[in-house]
Amino acid sequence: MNLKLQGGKVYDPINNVYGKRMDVYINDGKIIKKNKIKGKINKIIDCSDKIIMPGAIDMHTHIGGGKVNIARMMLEELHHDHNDSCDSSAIIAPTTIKTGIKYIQMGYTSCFEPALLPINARQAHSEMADIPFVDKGGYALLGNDDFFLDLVKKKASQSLINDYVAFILNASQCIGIKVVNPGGINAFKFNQRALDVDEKSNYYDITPRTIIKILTKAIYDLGIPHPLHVHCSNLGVAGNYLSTIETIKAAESLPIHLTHIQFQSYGNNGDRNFSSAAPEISHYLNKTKNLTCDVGQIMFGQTVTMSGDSMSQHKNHHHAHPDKWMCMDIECDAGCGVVPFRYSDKSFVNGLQWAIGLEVFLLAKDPWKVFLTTDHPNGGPFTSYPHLIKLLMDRSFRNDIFEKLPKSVQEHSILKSLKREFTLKEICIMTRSAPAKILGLKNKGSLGDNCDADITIYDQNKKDIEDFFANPSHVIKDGKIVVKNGKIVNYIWGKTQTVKPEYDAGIEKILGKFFDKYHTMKLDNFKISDDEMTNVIGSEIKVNECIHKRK
Amino acid sequence: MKSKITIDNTFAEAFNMKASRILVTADNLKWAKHAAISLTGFATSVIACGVEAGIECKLSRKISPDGRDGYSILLFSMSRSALEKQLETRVGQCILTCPTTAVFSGMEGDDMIPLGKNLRYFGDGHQISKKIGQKRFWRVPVMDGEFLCEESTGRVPAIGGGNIIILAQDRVSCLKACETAIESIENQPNVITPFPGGVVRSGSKVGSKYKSLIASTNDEFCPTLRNIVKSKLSKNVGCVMEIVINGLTRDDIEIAMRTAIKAISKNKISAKIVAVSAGNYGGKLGQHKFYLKRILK
Amino acid sequence: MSHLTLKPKIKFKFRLDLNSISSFQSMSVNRVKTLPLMYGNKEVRYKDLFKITGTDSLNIVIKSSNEMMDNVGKNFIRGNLSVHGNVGHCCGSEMKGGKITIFGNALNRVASGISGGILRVNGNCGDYLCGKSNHKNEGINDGLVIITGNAGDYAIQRMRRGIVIVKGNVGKNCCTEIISGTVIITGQLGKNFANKIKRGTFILKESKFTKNYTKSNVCEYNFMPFLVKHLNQLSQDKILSLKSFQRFNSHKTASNLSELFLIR
Amino acid sequence: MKSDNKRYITCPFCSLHCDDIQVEVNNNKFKIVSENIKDCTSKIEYFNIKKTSNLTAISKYKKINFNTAINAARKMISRSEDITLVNHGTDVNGVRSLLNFAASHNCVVDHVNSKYLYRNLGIIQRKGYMATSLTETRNRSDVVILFGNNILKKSPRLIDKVILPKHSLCTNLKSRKLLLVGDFDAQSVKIAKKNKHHIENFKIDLNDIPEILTKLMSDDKLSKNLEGIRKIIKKSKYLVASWITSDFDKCNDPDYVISSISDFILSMNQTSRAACMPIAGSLADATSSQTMSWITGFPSRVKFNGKSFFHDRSICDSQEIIRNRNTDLAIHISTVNHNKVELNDKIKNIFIGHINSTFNIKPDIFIPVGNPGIDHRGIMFRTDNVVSVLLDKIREIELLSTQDVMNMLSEVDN
Repeated sequence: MNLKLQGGKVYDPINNVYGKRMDVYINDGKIIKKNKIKGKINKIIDCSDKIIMPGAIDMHTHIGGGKVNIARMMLEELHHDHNDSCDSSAIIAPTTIKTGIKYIQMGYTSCFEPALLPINARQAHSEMADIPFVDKGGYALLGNDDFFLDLVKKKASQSLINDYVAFILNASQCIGIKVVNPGGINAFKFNQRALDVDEKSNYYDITPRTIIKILTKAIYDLGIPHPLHVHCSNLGVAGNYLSTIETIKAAESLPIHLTHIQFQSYGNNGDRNFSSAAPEISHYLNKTKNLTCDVGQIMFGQTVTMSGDSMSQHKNHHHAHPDKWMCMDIECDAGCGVVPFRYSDKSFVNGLQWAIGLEVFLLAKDPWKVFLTTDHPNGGPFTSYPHLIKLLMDRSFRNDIFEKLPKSVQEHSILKSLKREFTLKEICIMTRSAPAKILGLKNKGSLGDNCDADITIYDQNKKDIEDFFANPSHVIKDGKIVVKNGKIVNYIWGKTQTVKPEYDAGIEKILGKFFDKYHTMKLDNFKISDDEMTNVIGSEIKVNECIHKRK
Repeated sequence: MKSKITIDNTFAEAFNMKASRILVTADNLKWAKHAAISLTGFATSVIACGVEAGIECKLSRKISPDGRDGYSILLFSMSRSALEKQLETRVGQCILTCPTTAVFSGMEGDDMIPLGKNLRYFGDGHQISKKIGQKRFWRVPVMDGEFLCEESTGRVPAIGGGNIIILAQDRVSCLKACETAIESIENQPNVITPFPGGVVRSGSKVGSKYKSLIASTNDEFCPTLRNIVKSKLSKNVGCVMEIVINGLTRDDIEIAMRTAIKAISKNKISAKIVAVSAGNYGGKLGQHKFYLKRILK
Repeated sequence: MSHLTLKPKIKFKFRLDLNSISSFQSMSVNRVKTLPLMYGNKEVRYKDLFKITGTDSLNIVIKSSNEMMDNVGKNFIRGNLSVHGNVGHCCGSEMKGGKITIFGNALNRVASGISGGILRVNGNCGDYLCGKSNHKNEGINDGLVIITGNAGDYAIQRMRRGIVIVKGNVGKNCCTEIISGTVIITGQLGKNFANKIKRGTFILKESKFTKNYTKSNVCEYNFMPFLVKHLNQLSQDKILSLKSFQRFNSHKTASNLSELFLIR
Repeated sequence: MKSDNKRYITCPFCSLHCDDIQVEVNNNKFKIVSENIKDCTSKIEYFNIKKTSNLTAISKYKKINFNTAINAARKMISRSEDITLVNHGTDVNGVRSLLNFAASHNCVVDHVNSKYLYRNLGIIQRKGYMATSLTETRNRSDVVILFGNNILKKSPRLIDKVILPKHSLCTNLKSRKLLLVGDFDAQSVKIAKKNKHHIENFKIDLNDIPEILTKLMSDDKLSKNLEGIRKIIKKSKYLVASWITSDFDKCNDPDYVISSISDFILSMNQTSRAACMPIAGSLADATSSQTMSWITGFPSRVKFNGKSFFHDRSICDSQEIIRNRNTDLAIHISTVNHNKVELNDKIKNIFIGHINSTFNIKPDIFIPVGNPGIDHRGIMFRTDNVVSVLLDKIREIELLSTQDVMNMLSEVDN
């Protein structure tokens, strides 16, 4: 079946196409060149008043795994949206089905769960397998597991650690590695309540800097496309921009990705000992090669924060709204914390957090290095992306909201002096091409020949930016039209994106012994095979290539 | 209506004000009255008292909120903030202090002003809040047991300065006429007469020869000045007194003025009453005009 | 206008979710008659199950009701609803205003998560009276609930505000984790009363739990005559009479703002 | 390993889901060869084929062919006016198929153990909660308190796998202390004392647990016995509290007892580390609640109604519905349960269960299905709700999975 998108304005940053009128041809789930079409065109969509972009990619969104399910159970009272026909759950901790529907209706075609505990991988993948439409993937959490810390403590060779990292990626079917509060979650289990970048943990005697250094090196050596995905130490603590900068330095100029950097850009100046350090962070971001970040913008309103960082979540549980929360230590692997929270536009701290996020966006010179996220649902639900895009593209809209914030916030932020307005081109890069590039998804984020036909078609007649991005007229996933004028017309199921770096099987022996001795399950049960993914969990996998083979 | 006494063809000039009603109850009428009188004391004119207040009516046990004896009190002020401030200090000093009393809101309004909202802190952390229906109450422990007060009361737009002026041959009959008039509207809802006993003898005009004074004696109605200034009095007038009426609405004031005038004219004393007039400032200051003849029609 | 009256046409075999009754007020009678409703696993219309007469949708009457009817008056906002007969689970759940009167018994979760209005059951009710609804973290948040008969176990848990009156007995584990509010029980109490409370006022006849409190001195409480009068007015019935009360305060696990009045 | 027919299996029959149990399989008959797990052996081997096993479908007392049974069931389903699905234990894919079926037939879906589920869930739905998992307890705890009376009997391997194992990563096992607080009988104490560790058995009425915990946290003078416990608790670095909800069934207020344990753990965390680790769900409760949560947002008791669905703990209580005959067809799914299942003879019953299922009365239609972990692969969740295990296939008898059967039944003409 051949499909033609006729005469739309095309944005395809990877191929340097911005707003050019051209036709796009789709065959068998792929975008193809006109001259490769065999047979006749079966269907033509008239795009003369449309804007065509690749399907958007959310590279940091908590959509699956134990913590999301805890939030769903904990916040039953938020599941009262009875009018919705797809199901009756709220958007703050949506069900799998609702997650898929809401994402695809916004034109997002791939989503990545950033905190996938290897030990919890089976659940996370089972959950994500039940998310319709979108492709998904996960970043495996490392850096707080006792086996790894034990290796580091024993000064194991980098190549052994590389094997371990590669094994974890294979066993947990993930596409990248994330480290959350390096060493800190583990230290919390030994009753340490904070851990700075150069502070040694009590039990293992290891600094977060060492962990970052070793893991970035491992990922570089293995040729994994996505750099180490880092949730830094001291999340949300005033004055933490210094530890953020130290974390950047710890990578020693190897590629590194800092996530929800808004929560990491806090100074401790001013009369309230809380200030914006966005300028300092942005300065670093702009000058450091190999550094990328996503923002984690906050949105005012009720949400729930869920994180692997049990150390900081336990610290924050006093702010829970409604007043309930949960923290958990998990299987010598990591931890998790779920704390419902309401960001208030009357609060100085929350108001400034909002401004800091926008400052980071607006001060970033290169849209290829900064990605648009709210760290769903930690900063706000992903459904607020169109609103966020409007904040970035419309200065007066942004200032209108800013002026309604408490005076103290306005005095502490430079937001008003930032005149920048993002262009459609920049938004397209931030939400599509740049995430695809940083994740190593060669067939996504582009409309080039042989790319996956994940396409969002926007209606040019929609003048309001928020409306424009919230309601694309068509969304095409794997060559099939799934959304037409906001209505789901076709149910399809996406794939799970993974990488499979090679490793020496010797690591399995060592790890197998460790599991038998200390764990309550066997290593064989820990591993998820491709066959299990397809036939038991229920999601096909797509293996992405590593940048280079193992040396 | 045909009156035996002369009604001057003039009008009373009145102002927009803000008003609020509170209900004070106590174990018995005596202590309710003590509280009410104390609260409405020194509340004759906004010029220096900040508020004009008076007892509106007695509350029977049947209709009072807690089934005890009580009084309903109206307070009038030029602004919301003044009303708020006066209400709070007066309730705090005159009702919180008075044995056995409790105080409740007497009206609903779109705008609520604090009644016990800040007084509750007198409880020093031992105060207990109770929300009943849409209203919140505070129970503050005090030496005689507990002081119950409602958190806030309604505030409504109202009118102050409705008046009648009684011109009589002598002081005895003038006072008697005033007393009669006041008695007749004593239990009328929605109005109060804020001056002592409801009567004022120092009617005023705007301005003075002394620069610092904004008002001075109403010389047009002073019998002693009849031949010195331009007077409104006829030869046989020996005494003039005024009844000032504040009410929640125009109708309330009209009814009160009419009732008062009628009462005077029906009374035996009316023979000695020369005329009933009204005070105004030429119609330039107030937003409301009450023409006596129209009211009596 | 005559009251909008619903009368079942058949004997119900399956549970009925009648939460849409609360939306009648914004509808024409014809719309009410054709409103969809689940009966078993099939969708039917109201007129298939009920004989519907009258037009005044602000005053709704349900006749010959039975305990298969769940969610009666759920999310009720304004107007009057009287039900003649028993009702099922979750009657008046998350009610926000108006007045509901049940002339019969009710099953579990009466008035769960209620936040306004007056609900009166002239009969007994099941467990979890005035508790947490499915969609809320707290129990009764406001409103007046009157049960003239007995209440089951786990009544009035996690109350935050409002007044609950039970004229009969209550079962075990009543009033646990109350944050605040006023509870009047004139019958007997089951085991475990008022555990882990924060504040709150209890007016009780049963004296066995006064041991958890400290006895206050005998004195006059201005609040009591007011409360008694207010309640009798609201309920249009002599719910309480002005008797003397012995006050106990500061529950041993709660703040000193918790209190208990014993009706003497 | 296959050559001598021995292999490890993952046991689906209790919430610990041990995967270190070795079995020998001969002619589809499996025999546990691992030692020291006597208690589990009988439970697992119960699912072997016996003379009484129902390998074919049954309609009342008559054996029928599988397809006939499916067709009869379909007919029954399409004629029925109200269907209630009762889960007595199945794997993730089983629950997925239940929900699929329920959505197309507007059913109530409930798990038999929902009552217990809500008891534990109540804590996180009301206030703070600190949890931990099995491996953490094994490697990090220095004091473990078991509350209740039956926990050691219901999870026989808890002691040697988790609480008093042979190896521990971060703690000195010799100094690990185990406190039994509650009403443990001699047999339980004997199980606990098998290993040479510091074990205290503190006998109290379960109703008194809240009061005693409050006392332990206070500075009040205590009895000598309690004073000793307080010393142990105050010194602990990583304390784990564990219980089984059903133990508190006979308490006046089970919720209160459980939440007081949780509150105790929370207050411990102000200065030290402590966590709760409830043991729950021998009927795949965790599997059911997790899967239902991610698909519907609610862990249990959901009713589908045409376009949408709603959740209500009273209205969708399957046991109440069946007892009161407020439904005309109950479909029971039981693949890991070896207890007798109670059916109501006043309504129609379809029973989809393993071959050794027993009931009080014969169901109208019985369709045998495989056990996940024995006859087909599947996923189940462990008691800590974090770890899910892969169940394997060890027996080759031609039985379909619950998922297959439910999907076949879903295809009713509508």
